[in-house]
Amino acid sequence: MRVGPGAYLLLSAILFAIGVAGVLIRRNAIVVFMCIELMLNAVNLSFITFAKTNGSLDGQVLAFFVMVVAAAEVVVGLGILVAIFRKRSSTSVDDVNLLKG
Amino acid sequence: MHPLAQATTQPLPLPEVDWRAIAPELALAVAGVVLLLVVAFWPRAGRGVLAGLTLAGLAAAAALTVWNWDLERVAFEGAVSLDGITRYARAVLLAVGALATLMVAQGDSREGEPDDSPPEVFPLLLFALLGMVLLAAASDLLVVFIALEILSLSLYVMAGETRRLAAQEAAMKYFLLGAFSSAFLLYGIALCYGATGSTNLLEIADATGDPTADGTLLLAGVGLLAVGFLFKVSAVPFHMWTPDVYQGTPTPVAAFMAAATKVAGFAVFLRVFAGALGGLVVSWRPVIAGAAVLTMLVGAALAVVQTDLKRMLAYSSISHAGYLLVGVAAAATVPAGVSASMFYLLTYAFMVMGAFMVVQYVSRLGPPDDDAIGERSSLEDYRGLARRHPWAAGLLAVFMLALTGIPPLSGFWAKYYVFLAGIEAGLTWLVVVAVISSVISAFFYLRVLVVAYLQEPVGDPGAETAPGRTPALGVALGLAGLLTVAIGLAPEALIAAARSAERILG
Amino acid sequence: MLFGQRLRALAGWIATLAVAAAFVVALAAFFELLSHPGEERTQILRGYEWFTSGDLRVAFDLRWDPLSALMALVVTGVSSLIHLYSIGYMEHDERRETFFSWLNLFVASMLVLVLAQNFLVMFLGWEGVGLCSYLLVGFWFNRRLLVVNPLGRLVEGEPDDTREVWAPPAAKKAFLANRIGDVGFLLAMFLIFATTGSLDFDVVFGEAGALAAGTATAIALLLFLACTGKSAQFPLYVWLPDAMAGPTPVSALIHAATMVTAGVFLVARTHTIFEASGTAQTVVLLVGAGTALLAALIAIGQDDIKKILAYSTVSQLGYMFIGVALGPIGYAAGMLHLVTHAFFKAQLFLGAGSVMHGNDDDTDIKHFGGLRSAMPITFWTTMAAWAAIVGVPFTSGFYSKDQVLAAAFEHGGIGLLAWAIGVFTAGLTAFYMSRYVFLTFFGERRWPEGRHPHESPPVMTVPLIVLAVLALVAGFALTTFTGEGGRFQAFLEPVLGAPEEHESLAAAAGLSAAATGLAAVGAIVAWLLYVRPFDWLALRRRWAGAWRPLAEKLYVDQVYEFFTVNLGGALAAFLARNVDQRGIDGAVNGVAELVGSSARSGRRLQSGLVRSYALGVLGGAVLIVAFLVFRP
Amino acid sequence: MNLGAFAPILAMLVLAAAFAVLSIVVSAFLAPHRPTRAKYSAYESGVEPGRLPQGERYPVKFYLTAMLFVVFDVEVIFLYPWAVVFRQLGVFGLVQMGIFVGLILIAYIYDWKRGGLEWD
Repeated sequence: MRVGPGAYLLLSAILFAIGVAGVLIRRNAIVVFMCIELMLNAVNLSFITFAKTNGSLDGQVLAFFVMVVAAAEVVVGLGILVAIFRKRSSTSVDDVNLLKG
Repeated sequence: MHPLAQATTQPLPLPEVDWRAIAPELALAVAGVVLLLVVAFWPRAGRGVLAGLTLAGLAAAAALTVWNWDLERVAFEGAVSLDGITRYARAVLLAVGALATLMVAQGDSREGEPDDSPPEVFPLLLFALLGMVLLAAASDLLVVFIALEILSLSLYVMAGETRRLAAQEAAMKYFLLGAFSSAFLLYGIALCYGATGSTNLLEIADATGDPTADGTLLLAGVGLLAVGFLFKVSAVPFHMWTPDVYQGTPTPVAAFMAAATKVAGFAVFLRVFAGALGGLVVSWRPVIAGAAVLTMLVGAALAVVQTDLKRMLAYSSISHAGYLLVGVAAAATVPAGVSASMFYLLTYAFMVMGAFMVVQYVSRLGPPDDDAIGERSSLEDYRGLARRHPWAAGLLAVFMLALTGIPPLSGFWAKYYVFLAGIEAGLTWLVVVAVISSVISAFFYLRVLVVAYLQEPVGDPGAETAPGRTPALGVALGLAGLLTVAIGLAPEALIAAARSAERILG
Repeated sequence: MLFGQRLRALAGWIATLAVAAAFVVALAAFFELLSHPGEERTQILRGYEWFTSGDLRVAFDLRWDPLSALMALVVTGVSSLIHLYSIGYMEHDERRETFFSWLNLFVASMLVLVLAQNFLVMFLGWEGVGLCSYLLVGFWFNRRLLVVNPLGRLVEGEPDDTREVWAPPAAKKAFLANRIGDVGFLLAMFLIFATTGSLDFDVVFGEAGALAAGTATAIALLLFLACTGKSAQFPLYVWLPDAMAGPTPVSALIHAATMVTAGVFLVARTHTIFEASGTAQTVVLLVGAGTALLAALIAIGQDDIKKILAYSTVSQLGYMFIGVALGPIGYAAGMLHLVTHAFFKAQLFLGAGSVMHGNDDDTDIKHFGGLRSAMPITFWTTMAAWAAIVGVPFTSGFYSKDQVLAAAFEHGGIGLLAWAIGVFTAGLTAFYMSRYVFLTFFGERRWPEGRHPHESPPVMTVPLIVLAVLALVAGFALTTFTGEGGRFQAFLEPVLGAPEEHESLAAAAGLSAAATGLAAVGAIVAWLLYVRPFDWLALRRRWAGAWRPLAEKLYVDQVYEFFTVNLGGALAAFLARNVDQRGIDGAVNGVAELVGSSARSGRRLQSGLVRSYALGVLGGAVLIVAFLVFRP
Repeated sequence: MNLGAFAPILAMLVLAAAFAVLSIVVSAFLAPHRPTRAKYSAYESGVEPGRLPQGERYPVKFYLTAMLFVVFDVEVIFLYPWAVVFRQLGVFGLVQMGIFVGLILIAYIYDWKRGGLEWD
């Protein structure tokens, strides 16, 4: 059986959806954050697939940049989360709701 | 053969590096790096020194922008384009950056108190500005994404720069939701790339007319791009982070976000939607128009019930995003939509920054801030402001009236041109909604003035602390007030400049 | 510091001198205007050029023609007197310098409005006037309002409802009603620019004749919507009586003499647009006539002296709209009534203020009686104004009302209906105004023990005397002895056009007799009821069924409330909380409540939880993509 | 290749997401809401979510170290493709990579000076 690009795209979409679901369902901020990373990397899979089908390198280049950006987000995100954790000793996103209305 | 393998056998065509085209961006980057090193090697450097260096970097970037003023070309093989939008956005952003630098330099320290915000805020401000000007110039979705991330990452850190609980909460919300939405944007880029075979806006523009391109994929991609941009400009239903973040974050940063992010966000919005995707206007216009309606009405209605000025300004900025979306919806078919939106951004940036400056000033008067709610900006604190601080109250009046859109001030012209463009594009119904929304919004802007001018101060006025010396903030307030009044009295030159932005290069 | 205190004390005089100086300048310019022949009496001062772009040129152009000259004179003249009066009236108010600066700002806005040469400048003045009235009505923001006061006394106290602290309901109501009108003005402006490509009066009026009938009707009706807001006509008049919560000079200045005339002026100024649409003219006529009758009926039922005068203002404004709706035949009549009304109504309000001043700020008509001897100057001047508004022959009101009615009669058709209503209303007017003066100044004393009514200081009585003299002689001076248009009409003709065929008003004498006769009947009935020793309160109790509707303002506020509650459907359920707050807030507050309550429910979505925000983002994304992908 | 086949899949995903969103929203509004402490604590494989043992501080310099990791991570990502075509790029490539590494170096120096390398 030949695996066509459609399958990769489907996988990418499913991974993205799992990421979205994780963001909505999980309460631990770090897990939420990991789910966002999952979304970004799901998109990377689409980029690579499209690069293959389009026969151009742009998609691969984009994937590189996405990885860099994702890494930078890790740094910033962890910084913020650790700072909050040190004040509250909880990383549940539901505990963070002083500002509302 | 695999494309990568192919490349190894042939000499690569070297890309042309057009240094001049991105000179202002380079200046910002260099200034940012220099400041980073200053902070690293001289941690005790005073805020005045850092602010001076930042302003010097901004001045250099501004000089280079002027030098490049007449340059119109596409550089870096279509990744960056220099046109009216680019230079107009550059000018506005650098001015906003300068005002924000002054606000940050003032800080939140009172007499005899240490300053809470770290010195890194200055290089971060420069990096955020770098992302913004790059975003306004980007004509490749790759550059759009990178620029967006540069500005977002800098802002996430800036939002949480102080140790206050509220600031950290704001930073976390902004960060998680921002990252979430940029994943959607990225997926949109991927789908557009898959459908058209390119990330370059010029090539995407060509492909939208191509019947063989995958329409469904492209439309889905366009929708997700819209999600990413609508989030950045805080349109409904992607607005929910805005009030929480503006309220929790330090006031100078909130002002910077409210003004500069909107300018950059709408610049790229116009370039991508009105420029590259102009061929699909029939498809996306209802989306933008619908978002505009929701944004205007929800923003105005929720602002009415706020009791905190910063939060109210956040909702007001949401409803202003709605008016701007009217301009975007019009822009694809009516060039005046582009110039009207750019002019709106210019006026809006100064009005809203001015309003936040007054907030910053007043927050220094009361007792120290509550850790949980951020800087003090409750409407209660403004009671009888006119009696105690007539200048601050007078400026507050100028900014509130301008935001309302009362004729002699700049805000009126901004609304006027956008509405005119909307009517010209056949979106009369949308303009009617906009007028209704601005009627509602007059209510809460004027309410602030009623509180400041008509009510007696609560508590013992003697207990009020002195604001301390506020030279930087004073200069910034004066500039913002002057600009708001001056643009209102003589909008013509700036409108003419905006007109030159009507031709979008890819 | 000492100088600052001095300056505070002098604030009133400085403000008064400024307005008086404006009056003198206007007077000089007026005589200069008279030196030109009729056709050359329109001067346009090309002011500071705001901006031009494309085909739109907006400049701060001012227009000095007979119409604006007339308005400028009335505004500055009456305002000078009211400023002078306020020096005495506001003497003990600690924020009087604020008061005078707003009063001055108000006069300035009004002048911008009447002197404008294009719609944008006019709108600037229009908004400024609205803003000032909002500020001035709410001036005593920390006092409870007249309506909640059992003794008819203004009671100072801490308002308990913190939500209402920043805007007393009356100011809010005035603001909202005016904003609804302003939407009309804005939309009309957009429509005018869209069809004629300009906002300049000369250009727009030049093309008004060529407008499609539908467009002209739309523009005219939108403009009239603005008028109903500012000039307190049905259905937006509800704010005016409540606006009496402001200081009395404000009531006199804004709500009687000047601001409310802005709507009448607007119709006169844009008369070419109204002439292009017969439908619009008919609407104006019917609304004017209807409001005149309705407000007069309500005025009969009021016991608060300022409310009686407020409803009388609404009613008299109806007469003015009848006049300007009739076409060239009635313009001059409507404007004349505007002028005379400014005089006698300003006097009536200031007189009422003087009565309050001398009676511990009481406003309940039941607590006066026999004030004639205690306050002689107030009494005699008020009687002069009474004569004018009732239409005693050869007073100013007699001439102006007579001309409006004669024009309506001559107009024929629907005008006859307006004439009949007008004549009947004249009778009602005589009744309620007589009731007011009789119960206040005649009869036996009904004021409580320990009160010592006293005459007001000269700084207050001098304006009363001047206004009373004007109320008596203005009609005579401005027209001719026989009551025909005369030089007043001739003066306005270059702007408003001449009536086609100036038929001799042979029937005029008969018509006057009808109105005057009915007015006499009204006055006599009032005399019988209220001056003779007669227990009119018992009569009122006996006829409670007839009295209640009048006292309850014909249930208009309640009707508004009813409609907002029912038409609002599910959304209006939120209003239920407010229903018990009495009818006063009715419709206009309903709109605010609608916004507020939907916003409060929207606020619950703003839960502060990251995950629900993320859900919002996802929901929006799904909606947008689904729309784009599945769109047919 | 024709990506049209992908469209129905996309459509299905959109519909599924719409259904999910709708059911969450509807249940949020319709469901009875009687929270207890037990209900509110998140289930994370039996471990109490996000709470570390009391008294033990989270490593303070953790994220500065993580930043260092990224510094080198990012560098390597771009060094690989660059190395593949190093010869074709010539001097131009060398200069460009020099600028890139230089910037990374500055970030490294900054981290160092601000105490990123001191663990305690």
